[in-house]
Order: sequence, then C-alpha cells, then structure tokens
Amino acid sequence: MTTQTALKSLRIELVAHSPGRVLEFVAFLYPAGGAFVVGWPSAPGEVRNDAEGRPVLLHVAPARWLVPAPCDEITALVDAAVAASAGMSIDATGKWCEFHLSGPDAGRALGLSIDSESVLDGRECASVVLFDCPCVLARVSSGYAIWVRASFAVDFEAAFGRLRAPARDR
Amino acid sequence: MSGNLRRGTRLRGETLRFRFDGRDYTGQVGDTAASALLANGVRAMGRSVKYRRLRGVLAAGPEEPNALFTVGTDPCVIPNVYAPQLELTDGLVARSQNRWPSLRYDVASLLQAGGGFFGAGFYYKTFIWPSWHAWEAPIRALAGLGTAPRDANLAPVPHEHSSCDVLVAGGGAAGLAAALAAARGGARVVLVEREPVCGGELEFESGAIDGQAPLEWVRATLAELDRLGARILTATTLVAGNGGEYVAHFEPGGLPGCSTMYKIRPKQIVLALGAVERPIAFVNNDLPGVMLIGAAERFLARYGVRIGKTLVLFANHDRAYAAATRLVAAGMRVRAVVDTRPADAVGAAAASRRAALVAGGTECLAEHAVLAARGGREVRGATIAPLATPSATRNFGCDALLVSGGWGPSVHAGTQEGGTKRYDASLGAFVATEQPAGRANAGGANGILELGAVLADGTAAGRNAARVAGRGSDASAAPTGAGDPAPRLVPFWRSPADRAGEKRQFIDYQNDTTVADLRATLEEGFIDVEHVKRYTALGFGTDQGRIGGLLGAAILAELRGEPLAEVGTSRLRPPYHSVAMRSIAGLRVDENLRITRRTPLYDWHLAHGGVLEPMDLWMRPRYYTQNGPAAYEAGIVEARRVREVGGIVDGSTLGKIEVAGPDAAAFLDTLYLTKASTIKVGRSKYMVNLREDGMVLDDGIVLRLAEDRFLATTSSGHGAHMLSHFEHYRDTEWSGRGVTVTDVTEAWAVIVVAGPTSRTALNAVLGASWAESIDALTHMAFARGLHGGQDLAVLRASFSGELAFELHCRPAIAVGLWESLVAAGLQPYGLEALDILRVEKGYLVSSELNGQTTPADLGMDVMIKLGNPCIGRDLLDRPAFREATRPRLIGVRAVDGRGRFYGGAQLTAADAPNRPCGYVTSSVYSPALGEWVGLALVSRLHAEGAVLTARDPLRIGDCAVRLTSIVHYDASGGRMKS
Amino acid sequence: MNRLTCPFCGPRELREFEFHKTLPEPGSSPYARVYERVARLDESTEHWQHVLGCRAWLRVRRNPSTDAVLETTLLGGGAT
Amino acid sequence: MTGAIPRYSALALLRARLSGGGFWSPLWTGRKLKDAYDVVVVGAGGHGLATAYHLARDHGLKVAVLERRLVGYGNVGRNTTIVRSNYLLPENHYFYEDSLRRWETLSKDLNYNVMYSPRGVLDLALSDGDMQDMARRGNAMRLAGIDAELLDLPALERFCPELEPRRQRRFPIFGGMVQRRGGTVRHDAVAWGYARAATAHGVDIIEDCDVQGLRTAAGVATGVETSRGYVKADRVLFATAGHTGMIGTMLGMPLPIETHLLQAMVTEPIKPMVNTVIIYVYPGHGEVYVLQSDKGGLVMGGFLDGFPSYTREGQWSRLENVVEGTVAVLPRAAGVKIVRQWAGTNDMTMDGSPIIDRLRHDNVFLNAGWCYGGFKTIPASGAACATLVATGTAPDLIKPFKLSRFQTGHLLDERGGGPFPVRL
Repeated sequence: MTTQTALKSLRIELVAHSPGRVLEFVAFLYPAGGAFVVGWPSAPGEVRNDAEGRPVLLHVAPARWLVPAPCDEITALVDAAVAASAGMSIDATGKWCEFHLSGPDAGRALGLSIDSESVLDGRECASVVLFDCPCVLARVSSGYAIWVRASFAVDFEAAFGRLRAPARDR
Repeated sequence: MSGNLRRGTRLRGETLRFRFDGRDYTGQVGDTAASALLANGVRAMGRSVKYRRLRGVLAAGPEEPNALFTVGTDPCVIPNVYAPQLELTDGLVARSQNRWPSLRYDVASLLQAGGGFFGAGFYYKTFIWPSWHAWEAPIRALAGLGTAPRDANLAPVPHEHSSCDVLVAGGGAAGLAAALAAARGGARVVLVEREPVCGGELEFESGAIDGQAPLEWVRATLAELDRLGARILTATTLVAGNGGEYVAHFEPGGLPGCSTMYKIRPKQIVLALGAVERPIAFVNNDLPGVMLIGAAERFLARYGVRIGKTLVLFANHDRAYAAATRLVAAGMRVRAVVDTRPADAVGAAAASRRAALVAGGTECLAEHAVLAARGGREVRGATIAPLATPSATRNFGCDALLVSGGWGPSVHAGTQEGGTKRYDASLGAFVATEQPAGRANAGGANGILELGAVLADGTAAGRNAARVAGRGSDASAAPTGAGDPAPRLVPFWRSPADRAGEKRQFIDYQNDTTVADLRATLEEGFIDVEHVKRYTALGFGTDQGRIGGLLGAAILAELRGEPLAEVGTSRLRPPYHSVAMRSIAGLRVDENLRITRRTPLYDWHLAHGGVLEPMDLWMRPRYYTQNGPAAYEAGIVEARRVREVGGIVDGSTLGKIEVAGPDAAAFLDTLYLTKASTIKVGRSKYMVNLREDGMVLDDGIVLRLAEDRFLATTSSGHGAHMLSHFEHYRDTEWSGRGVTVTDVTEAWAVIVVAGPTSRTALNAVLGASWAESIDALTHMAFARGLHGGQDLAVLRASFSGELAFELHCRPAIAVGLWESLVAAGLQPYGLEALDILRVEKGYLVSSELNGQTTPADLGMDVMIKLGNPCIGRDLLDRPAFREATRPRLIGVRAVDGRGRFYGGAQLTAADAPNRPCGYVTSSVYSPALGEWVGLALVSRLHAEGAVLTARDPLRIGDCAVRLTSIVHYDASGGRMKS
Repeated sequence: MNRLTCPFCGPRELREFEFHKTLPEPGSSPYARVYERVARLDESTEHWQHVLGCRAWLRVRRNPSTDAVLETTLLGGGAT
Repeated sequence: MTGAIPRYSALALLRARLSGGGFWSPLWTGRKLKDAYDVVVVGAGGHGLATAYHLARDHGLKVAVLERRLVGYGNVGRNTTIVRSNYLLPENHYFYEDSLRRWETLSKDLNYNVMYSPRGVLDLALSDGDMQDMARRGNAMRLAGIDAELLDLPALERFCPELEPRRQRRFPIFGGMVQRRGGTVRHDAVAWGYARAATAHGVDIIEDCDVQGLRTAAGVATGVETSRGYVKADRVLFATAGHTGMIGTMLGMPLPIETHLLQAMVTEPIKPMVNTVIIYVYPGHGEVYVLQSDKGGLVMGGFLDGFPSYTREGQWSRLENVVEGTVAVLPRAAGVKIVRQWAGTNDMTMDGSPIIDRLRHDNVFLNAGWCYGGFKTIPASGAACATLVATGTAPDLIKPFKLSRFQTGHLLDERGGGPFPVRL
C-alpha cells in the first residue's frame, strides 16, 4: 500500500537567524504598574516594534519581557527600570534561536501544531509550544517571528521540513 | 446482475479490477468493496467471532458488523476494514477474515453445533481444570478478527487545529440545512460528513426540496455554502468530543494512509448524525442475504446494486412501503411486505403505495412477522406467520430478506460529556434531550424522520447556533420539502420463537449475542443493562453497539417485563467512531515520538565516535567508539586517561537557573538545605534541595555572580522539575518580593575540563589574558570574562577528584572552545567514565537521588547541622528517619578485591540471608584501583568494616563485600587541590 | 474540560498546564500541608502551572464532578 | 444457602443445555436488606466483595455489602486486568505476592473461572540505569522467593519477538525484566465470582443502596444511614475506592488521598499478536502498558489523566499519549483501530501504597488508597482485611499499610515520587 504519494509540501519558508545578544527583563511585581507605562508593551502578548516593524520588546509572560535584539532605545528603557529597582535584566544570549516563517501556507503550517489563530487572538505574541518546542510566537508583517529554545531548534526546523499538507488538498 | 451496466449516484463508469479472497472481480470507480462484490453476486463476506457463522453485508455504513476485510498484501495489510466504506481502487486486494482454511469452509464453524453450550457465561463455568492458561492459546487463536500486519508502513497523520463559529457534524438534510442557516447568518461554518459525498438519505429518498429533486438541492446548497466560505470536509468522521474541542478523522477511501485528524473548536456544534437502522430478531436473521432495508436502498441508489431478484421486506413502519415501491421500480420483484402492525396503522401515503404494490403482485401482510430466514449458506426463503397464530406458517421463496425494526437516533456523541436522552415510544428509541451549552442535535438525532420536519429542525439549529456564536440571524427563507412521511412505527423487537430458535435470533452479530443469551443472563441474575452488556459482550463489537445495543436492551426489557424506558441502554463509550492508532498518534511517531534536545556539541559528538543515549529528552554521549567496543571497555579507557592526562566532558545538559534580585539570596536560603546567602560573590557552593516531605530532590552547584544574582545548576534529569519548583515558590511564598527566576539552561554551554593537565590546557586555549585569573582560582571560585567576544566563566570545581574546571560559555563559542581543548591534548569522555570517576570519589551518582532518601541517609549531616530552616526541613524530624535501621550511604568493595558486584545488588547479612539490609546504588570497575568499587545504602546497624553479601541472583550471583569509606580513591583529596 | 484560561495567555489547551496539588485546609500543620487534601465533590482548589506557556503558577478552582472551571487566578506577582 | 447455587463445570453446562432453561439461579441478586449485621461493608467492588466473602467464610460473620450502584461497576471492571507482584519494597512485594498466589488458585476456590493467565509482565528498560533499577527490584523479589528475570536483548527477542527489540526507536530498548507468573485476570469475573461465592456463604449484597452517613454513640459506630433506611452494624468497613476522600470528609478527617482518573482503552479485535503484558515508560511523560485480551483487542493504559476528577471521562490528550507509546512499542499495531475508551477513579495516596486501617472509630475500618494496584491485590486484601475487621488485629501482611505512617515517616514510596500523585 503506498500512502505517502498523495501528500504535498506546504508553501512555506522557514529561515533561521542567528541572534546576537538577547535579554529578558523580569519585573518584581505584576501587574507591573506605573514604571512600565511609557514605552513598555503592557498588555499580555503586546509587542513593541521598531521602525522596520521588527519586534524589539515582547511581553511574553507575567512580569517578563523578551528583548530579542537590544537596541540603544530599549536598553535604555530596561536600564531605567533596573535603576528604579523595578526588576532585573537577565542576559539570555544563546537561550533562543530566532526563525522567520513566511509563505502562503505559514498559518496552515502552524495549524498543524496549534490553533494559532485563537492563541494569537487579540495579541501580537504568545508563549507557546510548537511541534513540542517551547517558543515565543509573534505575528509580523511578513508572517511570523518565532524564538525557539535553542536546544530544541534543530528538531523544530526538522519538524517544518517534514510537514505536508493534509491529503485533502492534493 | 453482471452484464447490466449499473447506474448509481456514486458511480463514474470506469471499470476497476480487484481481488477478493484470491478471485478477480471488476467494479466501477465510485464503488465500495461491498457494493462491487454484491454486484458480482458475492454474498458471503465474513464470519462471526464466536460461532464463526457465515455472514454477508447487513448495513451500508461503518456500523456494518459482518463484512470486515483485510486489505493489502503481506507484510503491509490493514485488518478489519468496513467493506461498505472501502472505496474500490484498481488492483485492490482484500480478503475475508476469521476463517480457516477458507470463507466457505471453516473448521472452527463446527463450534456452532454446540449451540447453547457455548452461550453467555460459558467460559466462567468451564476451563477451571486444570487451569485456564492451559486452554487459553487455542481459544485466543479462535478469537480476534483480522491479523495485524507484519509491517505497517503508514505515513504520519497531520493534526490540524482550528476554530470556527459553528461545526455541523453530518451532511444529510438536517446538517446541510443547519450549515446553510448558520452560514447565511454570517457564521464561519465547518461541516464534516462521514461519506465521500453529502446527502445522507437524500441519496435515495423520494420527494422534493424547494421544488427541486433532493440531490439537486444538495448540489445547490453545497455551492452556496462554498460561496459563503463554509468549509465542507467529506470522508471525515466525528470521532470524539473533548471538552468543547471536537476531533474529526478524514480517512479517504476508508483506509488509513492519507488521513488527517481535524481538531476543531467551534463556539457551537450541531450534531446532525441521523439515525441508525436496526434489525429485528428472528431465527437465522444473520444469513447472508438478510440486509437492512435502508442498506439495500443505499446500495441501489449509490451503486445500482440490486440486492436480489426476489425480495421479502419485513418491518414495523410505513417506510417499508416506500422502499418496496422504489425497489420494484428498480426492477426487483418484491414477493411480500411483512408488517407487524395492524393494517389500519398504516398511514395514507403508505396505504396507497401498499395498494399499488398489491396490484403489482406483492403480498402485503399486516400483523405478520418473519419467523425465520430459510437457507443454508444464504437466504432462500422466509418463514412467515400471523402474529396471532405463529404456528400457521407459510414459506416464501426469496433470495434477499430485507428487514427494518426502526431507527436508533445517533445520540452517541450527544450523551457523552453530559448530554441526556429520553425514551420516545413513537420511535421505540432514545432521543437526545438536554445538551450542554454549545451543543444541539438536529434531525434524525432528535428522532425527527420526516424530511420537511428535518429541514426545519436543521434550519432552526443552524440559526440558533449562529446567533449564540455571536453572528447574525439568517432571515432568508428556510428550505422546505416533503418526502417520505413519518414512519408511524410501532416498536417490534423479535419474532416469536421457541427456546431452540432463540439461540439463532441474533442481536449483536459480531459477538453472536442471541436472545437465548439474554434469557440465560437474566436467569443468573444479571438484570442491569450494564451487567448484561459485560456478561454477553452485547455492544462490544466494532460497531460499538450501533446495530444491537438498543435491540438488546429492548428484548432485555421484554424478558424482564419492564418498560424499555426504565431498563435504558448501556452507557456508550468514546470514541464515537473507531479510529486507527496511527491517526491518533499523529506526528509523534517513530523517531519523533518525543522531541530531542541537543547541546551545541551534539553534532561534534556524533562526528567523533560519540555513542549518544537519551537522558530525559536530551541526548548525551555515553562513550566514544574509538576508546572501546562498548561502554564498559571505553569507559575504563576514558576514565583512566582523565586521571593520567585529563579530559573534557560536555555538561551542557545541566539545568541552569538564574535567580536575581535583592531578595535572591534569602529566596535561595529557603530552597536549599544550606544557605546561599553566605556564598561570596565570585564563589560557589555545592548545595542540595529537599522536597516538601524532606527527601533529597536534587543537588548542584550554586554560583554567586553578584550580590543580587545567582546561577543555580541542577542535574540534567531534574532540570525541568527544579525550575517549576523554584517558580512555584517565587509565585507563592515569595510573590511580590524582589526575586526573579529565569531558565538559562541553553544560554550556557558547559565544558568540564578535568585531570592533571587541565590547567595547562586551559591556559593554552584561553591565552595569557586568562592565565592569571585561572591560576588564582581556589576550589569553588570562578572567574568571568570574554573569550572570542563572548561571555565565559571558569569555575574551579571537581566531581572527578582531579584538578578540574567547569567552563560556562555562550553556545556560540562552545564548539570552538571544545575543539581547541582537543587540540591542546584533551580527549573527550562520556557519561560512563564520568560515573567511574564519581564513584571512585564517593560522589553521588543519580541513582542515590531516588526520592526515597533523606539528607541524613546520604551522609549530609554537616549540612543538616547548620540548621537552615529550608523547605522540607519540618518533616525530617519524623521518627522513622531516626531509626537505627535507616539506611546510610557507604562505600562497598569486594572482600577479596577481585569479585564483581553491580548496582542493584541487594545486600544481606549472615544472620538474615533473605532479608536485605541495603543495596548497592552504584558500582564501577575502578581503573585507578584495579577492582570493583561501589556505593551502597545500608542499614546503620552495619558499620564500615562489616562484611555482607552482595546478592544478585538476576545477573551474577553472590559476592562477599566489605563496607568501606565512601571515598575509594585519593581520600586526602590531594589531586584535586594540586 | 479541555481548556484552562490562563489569566495572561488567555484560553489554552489543557495539555499545556500541569496540575501540582489540591490544597489542604488553610492554616494546617506542616504535616497536613504536605500530606492532607481537602476532598469535596463540588469544589477543589488547586495549584497548576502553565508550564508549556507563560510558566505562571495559577490557583484554579474547579468542580471535580463536572470538571467545570470556576475561577483561574495568577498566584504570582504580588497582586494577591 | 450453598446448595442453591449449582456448581459450575462442563458437566453442569451440559445438563443445563439438556434442561432447556431454568437450571441456573441468580449469582447474588434478590437478597433482602436486614435490620442488623455483624459487619456492613460499604462498596461492592473487588475489595468489598472479597472482604465480605472472607468475613463470612473464614469468620462466620453476618455481612451485608451495600452498593450505591451495581456490583463491580467501579474500578474492578474498569482496570486493565493486570496482576503481578513485581514490587521493590518488601512491605509491598510480600503482600502482592500473597495475592498472586491466591490468583493462581482463585478459579478453583470460587468455582468460577476468573481466567488467570500467567502470560508474564514485562517491564522494558531503556538504559543501563533502568536495567540496574530493575535488577534492584528483581533481586529483592528473588530473595523473597518471588520470580523475576532480567532479560538482555537476545533474551528479550526470544521472550517477546513481537516487540522487535532491536528496532530503531526514539528511545531504544535495552532489555527488560519479566515476571512470568504475572499476567492478567478477567476483571468482571472477579467481581461476579466473589459476589456469587459470598452470596453462597450468606452475605447479603444489596445494590442501589447509598450509604449517606455513619451513626455513632459513645465514640463507636452503631450503624449506617442509607437510602434504604438505617442499618445496624457492629463493624463498618469502607471500601469505596475513588470516593474515599469523601468518606474522610464525612468523618471529618482529611485523608492523604487525591482522586484521579486513570484511562484505559481497547482496539478492535485482531488475531493474537501480543502474548505478554508490556510496560514501556519513557521520557517526556510517556507511559504505556499494553496487552491483548482473549477476545483479541489490544488493551492499553498509561499515566493518570493528571488532575483530580470524578467525571470518569478521560482526556483525549492522555489517550493520545498512550496510543503514541503503543505505536512506538508495537509499530505493527499502527493501523489497528481504537473502539472504546473509559476511565476509573483512583484513590491516589501520598506515597503510592494503600491504606488498610481503622478510621477514627474503633469499629470503623478503611480499605483504600489503592493507586494503581487495586485490582491485583483483591484476593490478598480481602483475606487480610477480613481478619482485621473480624479480630481487630491487623495481620502482619497489612500492618505496614497504617494511616499513621505518613506522620511517622514509615512511607512506602515505591517510586520515590513523594507526596504528589502526579509528578510535578
């Protein structure tokens, strides 16, 4: 019985980026309060993007923000919060691998692991598990930005490589 | 029939060849295996499980209990495929099951001669002597249906997750009307339909909808649904509901292969799963040629199969006349319609059909029943009698006997997860009543069987669903239609029969449950329907009780003399529909059963002879093949080399948690047996955590990076657990305090550099800028800086007893550092050598941290005495932990210095040779000492110097051992301090 | 019950969460805190962690006879 | 009473067939509830029925078993039918072994075929560490006179070729440990066999009788309030499995018990392919035990559903986990279909071992906390618990299962999981 023939690849592109320095900022209190009003994405799953639309500050968990590429502006924001004794900055360089998922079937590809539409409903980013890999998933204009825990990254990429569209679409 | 070109709604004309039980046949594109075989005049398609009775097709859907095939050729076969769902493909190979040597001649079918001897409860009363097991193998060989393949090479099945406003299950009249109403109201609709095409009974029912032929309306509706953006998933069966999420299984062709599992979360679900036709119990009602009326109609309409030349129909409702009319119109002769009801119970429409049938030569008998099917290997006739005088029998010749005892609304999906049902006397069935929020039934599932009412019910359910889902209400006209009128059913369950006959009145076909079985079961006091189900296997077949469940309950009620409403039916279990395990497992199959975590050095290990083994989700090198053929030999070589020269090992899998904030030290003080607050910045400490009940949870090194910043390392296997443990206390007792907990496991690769040349090698690799700080490092101190532009910390700590350093570096430079160390003369070693080095030095290996040991058991008295009031401390004071027989960690060696003993050996003293006083937790052959050394947990009654026996009957037998200091090698620690 | 609503992440699949324990009576002894559990058919107060999501610890009140979730609150952050 | 129930044998079956009906009589139904008993047993599951049987047979006491619903409707009819005594701790393995020996002869003792099938119980090892842990356990068993064998790969291939032990897997198989005398027993038959035998010894089994309260006077129990009225009793035994926590609440005594669901599932019948009981525990919350019933279905189970529940409705995600494990361990079964899933409510204690002890009052007893081991211990528990209830003294075999052990620290934590039934 041949069964594999009917399945076809999804039209997706998954590109790995090697990120440089990455920070996580963790506040002592949550909801974090007044110190985090200006410049901080304060709603759960809110993201601050830079001028090119790249996420630079992601509210990924209670009292926790991911700073995937600390620029001067965000570093200053974090430093000010630390100086105000509102929380701690953690150097998490190497913890996350960054991927960009795009293509017409990008959403469907995610749908083969989670109901990404409902997970991202009303928010720009979410801490999720994609194909058994812990990730931060964010919607960007070209598709999705995904930060995957580094020890899972190889299998994460491989999982996308194996994905096929459901046979109905043959 | 052969020779006549068949016309059916599903047929596409093109001829296909296939093979069944070794013979070649032809069919058409669109056929199923069942329809093509019937068209070829094949009646017998399987044998039952218990009595091995020859069986034909009874039903036209997955409720089919008899015609289950094995598809494919060895080694890749799929057993138990429902023939009415198996789509014909060119070259298909199928065979019947449960027979030997052939379907026609089956040796085991001789068992049925035993009749009542093998009835319900038979096994419980026999085979006691000499033992059940003595009889079991041949009995097992007789049971079962098909054979699992020797190799099931099936593709992984994707699981697609989505949400929608309204999910409609079932694409018949009710489901289509519901989907249409919901979609017109603006709802995002998904419709799943089990068959490859929508329509349900509209495929054969007479009538019209909105002035169109039913199938025209189906086409128009599907087109409109498509325009409205609804998603129509055909060949997709609802299999389970799980707290608001629904699982549907797409299995085209009725075979596993290119399947998909849909996990759909609708705001509202409309269950329009129709109703399943049920048979009536009469003698030999299982002969090939006995078929449900609805099945015969489906085979005719879909595939142009005429089920026989001369038919007898047996029913208790009006639909029999409509069916007979259509069957006659298709060229079959209906010899008789046998109706259990009085003549005046028949409705007007059916009465006029009856008159026409009579005029055409069909005998229509009221208040009559088919008492028995006649024939040997298939139906040759029917014995019919008036119900008032069952002895006045007449024999009718026929080659097919079609039966219908009514319909069981498909409430299966509805009664799981809190839905309820009630008995409806006019249907003789249970219909769904109250459903949890978010769920509604429509059409047949509500017991509504008349087309106009079905459309109205479906429309109402769809409109309501869209409204509750927050979408608009559809104001356009609902489809109206009229078809076969309501069936006017009068419940009738079984024809009169004597006791001998009851043994061949089948209720559950697959398990051969008969009326006689129910009677015997009652006699033994199994009264409740749940007990009867378990005692007779009623409803345990692959049809999940769809054919026989209600019929059995009704006959049970009759035998008990109680109303069916009170007797009830047995609880239906999920899944709603059987589903292949491969589909359930989805992508988590083969190498992808679980995700693999890799360290930055993973590829290097693989490329350089590393033999990797799973540790939790990680893969770690146990040894390197260049050092020996197996772990034991290689481990010795690697461990010896570490002590003689040095070596490096990948410690990146260690869990790492950064604890930061002004309250970090105080927080860690409560989490560890000893205080973290006394660690100075730039120094580290070996620390131990307790579980809430006082048992040792984990150990590791805690580094103080700054006044308000610590890095806690955990063992590789406990990393996830420890992180959650830290986070729990952070979020509960320390909530709102100045402490943060961050998992930085992947942020730091760890390379352990151990051995006498470690410092030299390190200096060579890190260069002059690091030399001074490395030379200055005292035991447990660390230095931080940059290497290749990336963070690096060098900690002087040792678990090998040698001078050793832990390099904590960013992953980006891990491979480079590692390769430089190799170039500097250090060879890698694996976990096997690591364990040898640890045990030689008396350091804990993971087997001592088994959740059963207190810190005192592990000899951590010094730490306990410091009196830090940490988590778990309170419960350490319990009396059991102070008893003299409480175990304590101690060293162990063979008395003669040559004997072997393994971890897991039990230790006994001479005075109690079968009562262990301890056990060996770990042992290694020590290349440094030239003998086996180990650690053991032994009752405190036995002190150092005591001689015990290491007993290992499972592996190598006994070995006399002596208890020793736990430190076997370099007790003074001189090597480490060098 | 197939979903829990994480106060931070919103409604998520149950498999993302890990149950830790049913809470004892408040103010219990150290022994009771570790070993005893309140057993009621209509309500159970528990600690869970959104371990495959934001990793927050939650207090969840549920009806264990129906698995209906009555309330989910964040434990951490100092808010309560 | 004994004469009323015909003895079962092939000959009797033949006579029944010739009699044309009316030969057999009810196994237990039709008894009337009396006003007073020596012992009231609450719960007609395996443990309640077995204890009642021994109370009547061994101690000559007048016993009623009061059951809220149906005989054998709880866990005794919902488990995966595995029996074994391959436990590490002596307190456990001596007790489970006593039970296994009773299983060996139970069909004859009860004159009811419970289909004890010693097809072996095989634990698979995935590493040398697993092999060492199994050796520790197996060695302890062997010293106690219990059978256990460690199997390396060649031995495993001989014992269980259907496993294809050398096949490439995400978690490769290293070896295993087998207890050949372990195996399966037809679960429903145990409930029915004990109910029939107890009835034959004069026990009144009353179904549809809900015990709603305990009446006490001067610190001792005097009887139970039921949905069918008050029943006097000199002694009361609670054997209510998944609802033990509620008994504690009723008596004002919080217990070290959480109630969790444990699922089981079965496939369509296939011809014999698995001839032993396979247990495969792997990282990432993976556990599966799989066997093939005599009817041909693959019967599977795994971990607890993961949170307290009385719904008896298993989580689909756990079913997925169990099926993933089954396909991993038996790839040939990938195309076989699941037809039925169900769940039982398990009393999970804080060390994984049972509680058989007095509860609050001198004449009130508790038989509970069976965790994963309830079914396999029914014969031993019934005999020993009956002695405790009848004589007031616990036999040595069950002395370790005291409720006070959590306070004293005499824990019986076989798996080392601590006071968390679901691993953190």
